[in-house]
Amino acid sequence: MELLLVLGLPFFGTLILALLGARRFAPELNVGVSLATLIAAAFLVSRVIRFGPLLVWHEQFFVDPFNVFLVALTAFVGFTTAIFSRPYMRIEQAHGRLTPQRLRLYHSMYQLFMGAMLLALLTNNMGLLWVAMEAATLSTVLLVSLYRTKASLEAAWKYFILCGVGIAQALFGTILLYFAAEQTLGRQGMTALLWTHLNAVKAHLEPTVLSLAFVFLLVGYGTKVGLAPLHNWLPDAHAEGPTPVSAVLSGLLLNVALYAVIRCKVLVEGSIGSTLPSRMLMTFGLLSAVLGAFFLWRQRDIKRLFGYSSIEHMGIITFAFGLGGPIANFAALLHMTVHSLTKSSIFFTAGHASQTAGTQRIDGIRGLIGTSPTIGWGLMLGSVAILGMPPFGVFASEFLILTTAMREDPWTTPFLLLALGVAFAGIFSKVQPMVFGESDAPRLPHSPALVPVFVHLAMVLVLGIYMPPALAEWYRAAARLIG
Amino acid sequence: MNAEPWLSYASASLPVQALSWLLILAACWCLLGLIGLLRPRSIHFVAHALFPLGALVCVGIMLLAGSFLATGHAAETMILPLGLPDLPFHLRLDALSGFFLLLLGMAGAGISIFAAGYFRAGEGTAPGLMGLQYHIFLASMALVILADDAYLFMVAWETMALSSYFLVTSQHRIPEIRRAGFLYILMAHLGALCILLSFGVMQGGSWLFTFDAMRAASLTPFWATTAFILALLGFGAKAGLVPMHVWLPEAHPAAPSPVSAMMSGLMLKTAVYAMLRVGFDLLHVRFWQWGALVLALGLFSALFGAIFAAVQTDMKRLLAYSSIENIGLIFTGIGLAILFDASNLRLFAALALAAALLHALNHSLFKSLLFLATGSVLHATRQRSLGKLGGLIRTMPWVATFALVGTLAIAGLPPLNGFVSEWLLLQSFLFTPQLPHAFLNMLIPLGAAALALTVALAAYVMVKFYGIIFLGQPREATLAQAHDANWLERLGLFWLAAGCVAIGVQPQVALRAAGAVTGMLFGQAVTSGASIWQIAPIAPEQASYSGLIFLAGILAVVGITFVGVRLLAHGRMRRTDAWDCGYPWQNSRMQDTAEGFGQPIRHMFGAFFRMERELPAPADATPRYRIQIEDRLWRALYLPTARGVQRLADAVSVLQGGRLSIYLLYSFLTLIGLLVFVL
Amino acid sequence: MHRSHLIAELLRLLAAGLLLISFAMLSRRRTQRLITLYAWQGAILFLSTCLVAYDAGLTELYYSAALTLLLKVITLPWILHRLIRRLGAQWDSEQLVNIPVTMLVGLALVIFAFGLAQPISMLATTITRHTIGIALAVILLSFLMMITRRKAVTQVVGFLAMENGLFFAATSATYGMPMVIELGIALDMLVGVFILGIFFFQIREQFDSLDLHHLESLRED
Amino acid sequence: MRAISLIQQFAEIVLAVAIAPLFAGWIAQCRAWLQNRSAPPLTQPYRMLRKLFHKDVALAANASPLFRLAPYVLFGTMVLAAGIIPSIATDLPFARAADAIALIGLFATARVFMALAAMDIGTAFGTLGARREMMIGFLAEPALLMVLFNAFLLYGSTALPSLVDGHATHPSVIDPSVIFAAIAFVMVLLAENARIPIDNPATHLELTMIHEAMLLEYSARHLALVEWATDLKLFNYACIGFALFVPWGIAIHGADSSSALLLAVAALVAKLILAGAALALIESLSAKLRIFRAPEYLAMAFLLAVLGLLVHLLLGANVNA
Repeated sequence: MELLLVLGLPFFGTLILALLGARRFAPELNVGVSLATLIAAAFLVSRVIRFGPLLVWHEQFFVDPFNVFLVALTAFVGFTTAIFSRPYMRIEQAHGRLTPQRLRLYHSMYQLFMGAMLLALLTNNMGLLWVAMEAATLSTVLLVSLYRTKASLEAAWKYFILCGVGIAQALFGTILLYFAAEQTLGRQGMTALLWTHLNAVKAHLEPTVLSLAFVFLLVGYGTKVGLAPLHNWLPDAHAEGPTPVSAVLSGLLLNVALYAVIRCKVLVEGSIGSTLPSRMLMTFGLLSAVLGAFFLWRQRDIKRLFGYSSIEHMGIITFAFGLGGPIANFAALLHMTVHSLTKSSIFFTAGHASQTAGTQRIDGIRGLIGTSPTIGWGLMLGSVAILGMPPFGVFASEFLILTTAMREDPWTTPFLLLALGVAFAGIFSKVQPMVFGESDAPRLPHSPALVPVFVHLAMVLVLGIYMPPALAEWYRAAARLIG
Repeated sequence: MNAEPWLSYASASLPVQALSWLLILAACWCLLGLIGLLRPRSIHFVAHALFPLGALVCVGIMLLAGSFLATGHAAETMILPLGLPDLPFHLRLDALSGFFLLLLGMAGAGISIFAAGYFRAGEGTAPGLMGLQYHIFLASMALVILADDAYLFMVAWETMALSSYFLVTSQHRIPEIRRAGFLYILMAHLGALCILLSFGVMQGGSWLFTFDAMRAASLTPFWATTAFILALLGFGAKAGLVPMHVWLPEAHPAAPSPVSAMMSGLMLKTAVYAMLRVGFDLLHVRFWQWGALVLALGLFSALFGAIFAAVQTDMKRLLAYSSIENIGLIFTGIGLAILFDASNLRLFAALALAAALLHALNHSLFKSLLFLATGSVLHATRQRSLGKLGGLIRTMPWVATFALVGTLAIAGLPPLNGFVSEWLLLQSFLFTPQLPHAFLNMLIPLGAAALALTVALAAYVMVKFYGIIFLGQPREATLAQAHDANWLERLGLFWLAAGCVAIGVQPQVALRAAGAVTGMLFGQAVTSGASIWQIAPIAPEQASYSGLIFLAGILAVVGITFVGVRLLAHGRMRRTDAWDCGYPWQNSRMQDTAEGFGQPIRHMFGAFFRMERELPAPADATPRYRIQIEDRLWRALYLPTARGVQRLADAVSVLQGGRLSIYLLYSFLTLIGLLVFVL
Repeated sequence: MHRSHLIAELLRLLAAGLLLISFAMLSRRRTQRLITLYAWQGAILFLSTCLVAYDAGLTELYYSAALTLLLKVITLPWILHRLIRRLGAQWDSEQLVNIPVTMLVGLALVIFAFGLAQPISMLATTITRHTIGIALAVILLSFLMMITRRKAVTQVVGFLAMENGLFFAATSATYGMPMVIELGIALDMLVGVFILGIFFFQIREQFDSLDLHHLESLRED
Repeated sequence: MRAISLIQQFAEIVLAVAIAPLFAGWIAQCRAWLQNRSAPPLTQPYRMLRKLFHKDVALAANASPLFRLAPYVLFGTMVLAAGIIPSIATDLPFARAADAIALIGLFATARVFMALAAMDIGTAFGTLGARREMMIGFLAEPALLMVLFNAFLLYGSTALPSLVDGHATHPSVIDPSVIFAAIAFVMVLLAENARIPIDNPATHLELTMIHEAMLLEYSARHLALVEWATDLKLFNYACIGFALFVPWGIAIHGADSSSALLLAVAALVAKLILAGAALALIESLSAKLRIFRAPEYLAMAFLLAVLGLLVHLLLGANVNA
C-alpha cells in the first residue's frame, strides 16, 4: 500500500502541478507533494523494518535492503530540495530569468523525475527499470533546458543525445539479458526479466551472453553515472540547469544509475563466475576519480566545479563496489548516502552564493562569510565534508575504502592518493577565496532557505561519528546481497 | 618505579579511573566552546570567563596525567558506543599517552590563561566562534592522544587540523594569511592520507582497526617498512620535518599568538606522540635502517631550522623555524632510540627516548612562552618585523623578564630545562660506539657534532631574537609608548617560565615521568643513579648533572661577590651617555639590524639559501639595501609538483572539447573496446 | 517445417534489406531522403515482426507490429518531414568524415558485429537466430552515422535508426520483449521525439541554424 | 662526604680565583719577552683590578638591570666552573654537578650573558662584538665536543674527575687520537679565550676586536669583574686541558692526603708556567686572522678532533665502560 503511495504520489503531483502549476502557491504544493511522498516512504521503510523485504504485485515490485535506503534517501533529498527550490526559484523569477509557465513546467517535471527515480528503484523488472531510467532522462532534459539560454540548450542537447545513446545500449543489454533468461527460465513473458528470478538462477545463465550484456549495460547506465570517459554531459548539465536540478542530478540520479549497474553486476558476476565485471568497475572507477580530480583543477564555474567533484566521487564509489567484499560494499553504500546528502547541500549553498554574487564564475564570488555568514559557512563546511575531512561521514567511507584498497589491491592506492590529493587542492583552493576575504555583494530579495543545508550537514556529521543500528544493519544486508 | 612523595599523595587524593575523568574534562572543553556561542560577540564573557575555565581544565588534566604516571597504574581502556558500526571508539590511557597529556595540560594551562588576556574585540573571527574552535582544538588533541583505534585517531587528528586551520585563518581578510592557511590544510590532509594508508597496512588483514589488533598483527619486513615510511611521511608532515616543513613557517606566524603557541608547543607534539605510538608500540619489529633514516632526517631538520631561524627578520617566523629545529632534535632522539632498540641496547634506547620526551616537554613550555611573548610585543607595538623593534626591556619589563627565561631555556643553557634534554641527547650519542655497525659508528659522531653545532646556533639565534627585540635602543620612535602585558597575560607567561625553571632545576621529576614511558616501551627506566640532587643517565661516575647545584652555586657566588664588592669598594655610580669609543653622534640606526646579525650565517651557509640581494650603487642619493632569503626546497620540490599537476590538468581538459561527435566517439570506442576485451 | 523454413528465408531477406538501408543512410546526404529511408526501415521491421508473430503464433507480437507500423512508418516520419519543412533544413551539406571512409568503417563494423553475434546465434532457438548479428550491425552503423553527421536532425534520425535496430534485435532474438515494456519503450520514443521537436525550434530560434558546430561553446578552455 | 673533600673543594676555588690573574699576567710577561718589549710586572693584573674597583661607575643612561647583572653572573659562572674542574684534586663535591659537556653549557651561559649585556646599550660596537663572539662560540663548540668524545672513548666517561682517575689507573694508554685531540683543544682554547690568531686581547682597534668590543661600555667594578672572569676563564680552560691530557700530579680519589695536595698544587703551578709560556709562544708566532678566516680555523680544529676519533675507532682500541 505504502508502495503504491510512494510511486503514485509523484505522478499525481506531476499532473496536478502541470494543471495548476502557474498559481502562486505552486512551490508550496510542490513541497507538499514531496513531503507526502517522504511520509509514504517513511511508512514503507518502517514496514520493511518490521516485516522484512517486500515482493508485491506479481513480484513486479520489491523492496530489499539494497533499495530501501535509496528510496528513503531519494524521498528525503527530494523533499529538502523542494524546500530549497521554493525561495530559490522565486529569486530566479525576481531576477527575471524565469516565467510562470516555465515554473509550471519545472514543478511538474520535478515531480515526474522523482516518480521515475522511485519507480527505477522499486521495480523488480529489468525492463521497467530501463523504461524508468529513460523517463528520468527525458524529464531532466526538459529541466536542464529550463532557462532556454544558448548554453542551457546546448547542455540539454548534449545530455539528451549522449544519455539517449547510452540508454539505447542499455536496452540492447537488457534484450540480451532477456534472451539469456529465456534460455534458462523458458518463455514466460513478464516474469523472465524479474531480477529476483534471474538472481535465483543466475548460476545457470549463459556466461558469454551475459558478459556481452554487461558490457552494453555498463556503457549504457555508466553514461548516466558519469563514469569517465562517458561523463562529458555531466558538467554541462550540472552547470547550466537550475540549481535544484543540479542538486537532484548529482545527489540522486547518479545514485540510481549506479544502482542499476550494480544490480546487473550482481547477476552477471553470479553467472560468469569470474571477477571480470568487478575489474571493469574498478578500472572505470579509478579512471573517473583521477580524471575528475584533474578536471577540478582549472574550473572557473562553481557549479561545474562540483559537477566534476561528483564524477570523482562516483568514481570512488564505483571503485569500491568493484573491490567487493563486505567492507568495501558497506563503504560504497555509505559513500552513496553521504555523498548525495553533502553534494546536494553544497549545490544549495552554491546556488545562493551565485545568486548573491550575480554570477556563477568563481572569481566573481568573494567573501561570502562577510555578506551572508550562513551561506559562507555552509559552503565551507560542505566542501570540507565532501573533501573527506573528519568528523564528517564522507571520511568514514573513504577511510574504509582506502584501508581496504591498501590491503586488497595496493597498486590502486597511488591513484587514489593522487585523486584525493589533487581534488583537495583543486576544490579547496577555489572555495577558500569564495568564502573568505572582502566582499561588497547586495543581499538577496528573498531570504534563502538554508535549513536543508544544515540538516544535511548535520546528518553527514552524525553518520561520521555514530551510525544508527538499523541503518548499519541494512548496509550490511545490502553488502551481503551485492557480495 | 618508585613515585615522588608529593605525586603519590596527589594520586591518593584522586580517583583511580583516571581515563573517565580525562574524558569528562575533554568534554568540558567542548562544552565551554559551545557556551561561548551563546554570546559570540561579548569579549568579556568569552575571554574573561571561559578561557580561564579552560585553563583550569588544563590543570586538571595535568594533575590527573601526572598522578597516573607517578602511581604507575596499569593501562586503562574504555569503549564508547560511537564510531563505525563494527568499530566503536576505543580509548586507552597508558604511560605514553599519560606523558603527552601531562605536556598538553601543563603548556595548555599557561596558554589559555594568556589567551584570556590576549584576545581583543574586533580581531578577525567573533570571539565566541574563536573560543569554540580553540577549545575543540584542545579537546581533539587530547583525543588524539587517548585514541586506541585507527578511526577515532583519524577523526581526532583531522578535527585537530581543521579547527587549527580555522584558527589560523581567523584574520582571513589578509591574503597572505589565506595563502598560509591553504598551504597548511593541504599539507595536513596529504599527511593524513599517508597515515590512513599506514593504518591500512598495519591492520594486517584482520579487519579490526583497533590498535590492539595492530599490535597483534605480524607483518612481513616489507609491509612493516611500508607502514613505517608512510607513518613517517604523515606524521613528519604534521611535525614539520624537513622536507615536509614548508607550511610551518607560513602558518605559525599567520595565526594569532596563542594559537601559534598551541600549534608549535602542543600540536607538533601530537605528531611526535603518534610517531612513538606507531614506531614503538604498534609495530612489533624495528630495523636499524629506520633508525638511521629518522636520525638523518632529524639532524638535517635541526640544522636546517637553526640556520634558517638565524636569518629571519620576522620574529614569529624566526620562532617557527626554531620549532623545526627543536622537532629535529626530538626526532634525532627517536632515531637513536630506534637504532639502540634494533640492536637490543635497551638501556641506551631508553636514554635516547627519555631525552626526546623530555625535550618535547621542554619545547612545549619555552616555545609557547616565547610565542606568547611575541604576542604581547605585537599588541604593544603592532610590529612583527625585528627591524622596527628594540629596547622594549625598558617599556615592557615583565614580558622582557619572562622572555629572558624562555630565551635562555631554548638556547640550551644550564640551569634551565632546555639544557637538560640536550645534555641527555648528547649523552645518548656518546654510547653509539657500542652499536654493532662499524659504518654507523664512524658516521654518528659527526651527527653528535652536527647536534652540538645546532645547539650552539640556537644560542646564536636566541641572542639575536632577544637582543634585537628587547635590548638596545628603540628603532622606532613609537616604541616609547609600548605598554606592558596585562595581569592575565603575565600570569600565563609566569606559569610557563616557572615550568622552565622547575624542570631545569629538578629534572628528576620529569625524568621519572619519561621513565614510566621508557619502562612501558623498553622495560627500562632512566632513573639509575639519580638522586634528589642530580641526574645520572647511566652511572654517576660516567656523567652526571645537577641543575640545583648549578643554580645554587651561581646565586651564592653572585651574592657573595656583590656583598664583597660593596664591602671592599663602594657603590658610587653616575649615569652618562654611552661611550662607544668616544663617537658622539651615534643613534639607534647604527645598531645591528636583524639582517646584520644574520650576515655571518648567510656567509657561511650560503648553500642552503636562495638569496636575492639589492645593493645600493656607490653614488646613490637614497641608498637602500634589501635582501630576500628563500628556501631552496620550495623551488626544488613544491613548485615543480604544482606545475606538473597543472600541466596534467591542461592535458586532461582536452577531453572536454565541447564537440558532441567527439563525445559520441568516446562512448563508441569505449563500447567497442570493452566488447573486444570481453571476447 | 517447410513453411517455417520459407519464413526463415524471407526473414533473412528482410534482415539483409535492413542492413542495406542502414548503409544507404550512411551514404545519403539529403535529410528528407534519410527520413524516407527511416520509414522504409520501419516498414521492413513491421513485415519481419508480422512474419515472426505468424510463425510463432504469438498474438502480442501482432500488437507490437501494429505499434511499429503506427509509430515508425507513419507518425515519426510524418513529424520529421513536417519539422524539416518548417525548419527548412533539407540539406545536410558536409560530413565530418568523407563517405567512402565511412563506408569502409561501416563494413568493418558489420564484420565485427557478426563475429560478436556468433556465440549468441549458436544459442538462439528461434528461427530468426542468424539475424541478431544484423541487428547489432544496424545499431553500430547508426551509431557511426550519429558520430559522422553534423546536423541535429540527422543525428536524431540516426538515433531512431538505432532504436529500430534494437527493436529488430528484440523480435529476432527473443520474439519481442514483454508487452508492457514494448509499450513503455514506444511511449518513451514518442515523448523523446516530441521533445526533440521542441528542441529543434528552440535551437533554431537561439542559433538560427541546426548546425551542431554552434553547440560547441561549453568546453574546458 | 669526607671533610678532606670539602677542604679540597674550597682550596681549589680560592686558588683559582687567586692565581687566575697571575696566570694572565705571566702570559703577558712572556709575550713581552718574546717580542722583546719591557714586560709589565707579574702583579699588573691585580693592580688593574684594585684601581678599577675604586673608580666610580659611569653607566650609560639607557643601561638596563641586565647590563649591571651580567658581570656578576659572568664571574659567578667562572668561579663555579673553577670549583668543578679538578685542578688539584678529583674528589670534589661540586664535580658531580656537571660533567665536561655540562661545563661547555656553563661557559655558553657566560657567553650569552656577555653578548646580551653588550647589546643592551645599543651601540654599534657592542652589537658587533656580540655577534662575532656568538659566531666564534657556535663554531668552537662542536670541535670541543669532539675532543670530549675522544676522551670518552678512551676512559668511558665525560666526568672530568673520572677521566683523571681513569688515566691514573691505566696510564699506559697513549692513544694516537690523544695527540689530535690535544692540538684541536689548544686551537679551541685560543679561540674561546680571545687570543691571537682569532682575537687580540691587547687591541682596541675597533674593527678587529671581538671580546673587547663587548666590554666597551663597562667601567670600574663591573669592568673589574669582567676582566677577572676573563682571566678565570683562561685558567679554567687550561685546567680542563691539564685534566684531559696531562693529569699527572693531581691528587686522585682515595690517594689524597695533605701532602698529596701540596704536591698537586706544585704540579699545577709548574704546568701553568709551561702552558703560559707555550701560549705566549704560539701567540707571538702566529698572526691575527681576518674575522672571516675564523670559520676555516675552527673547522680545522674540528677536523683534527674528528680525525682523532676516526683514528681511535680504526685502531679499534675500545676501552669503553
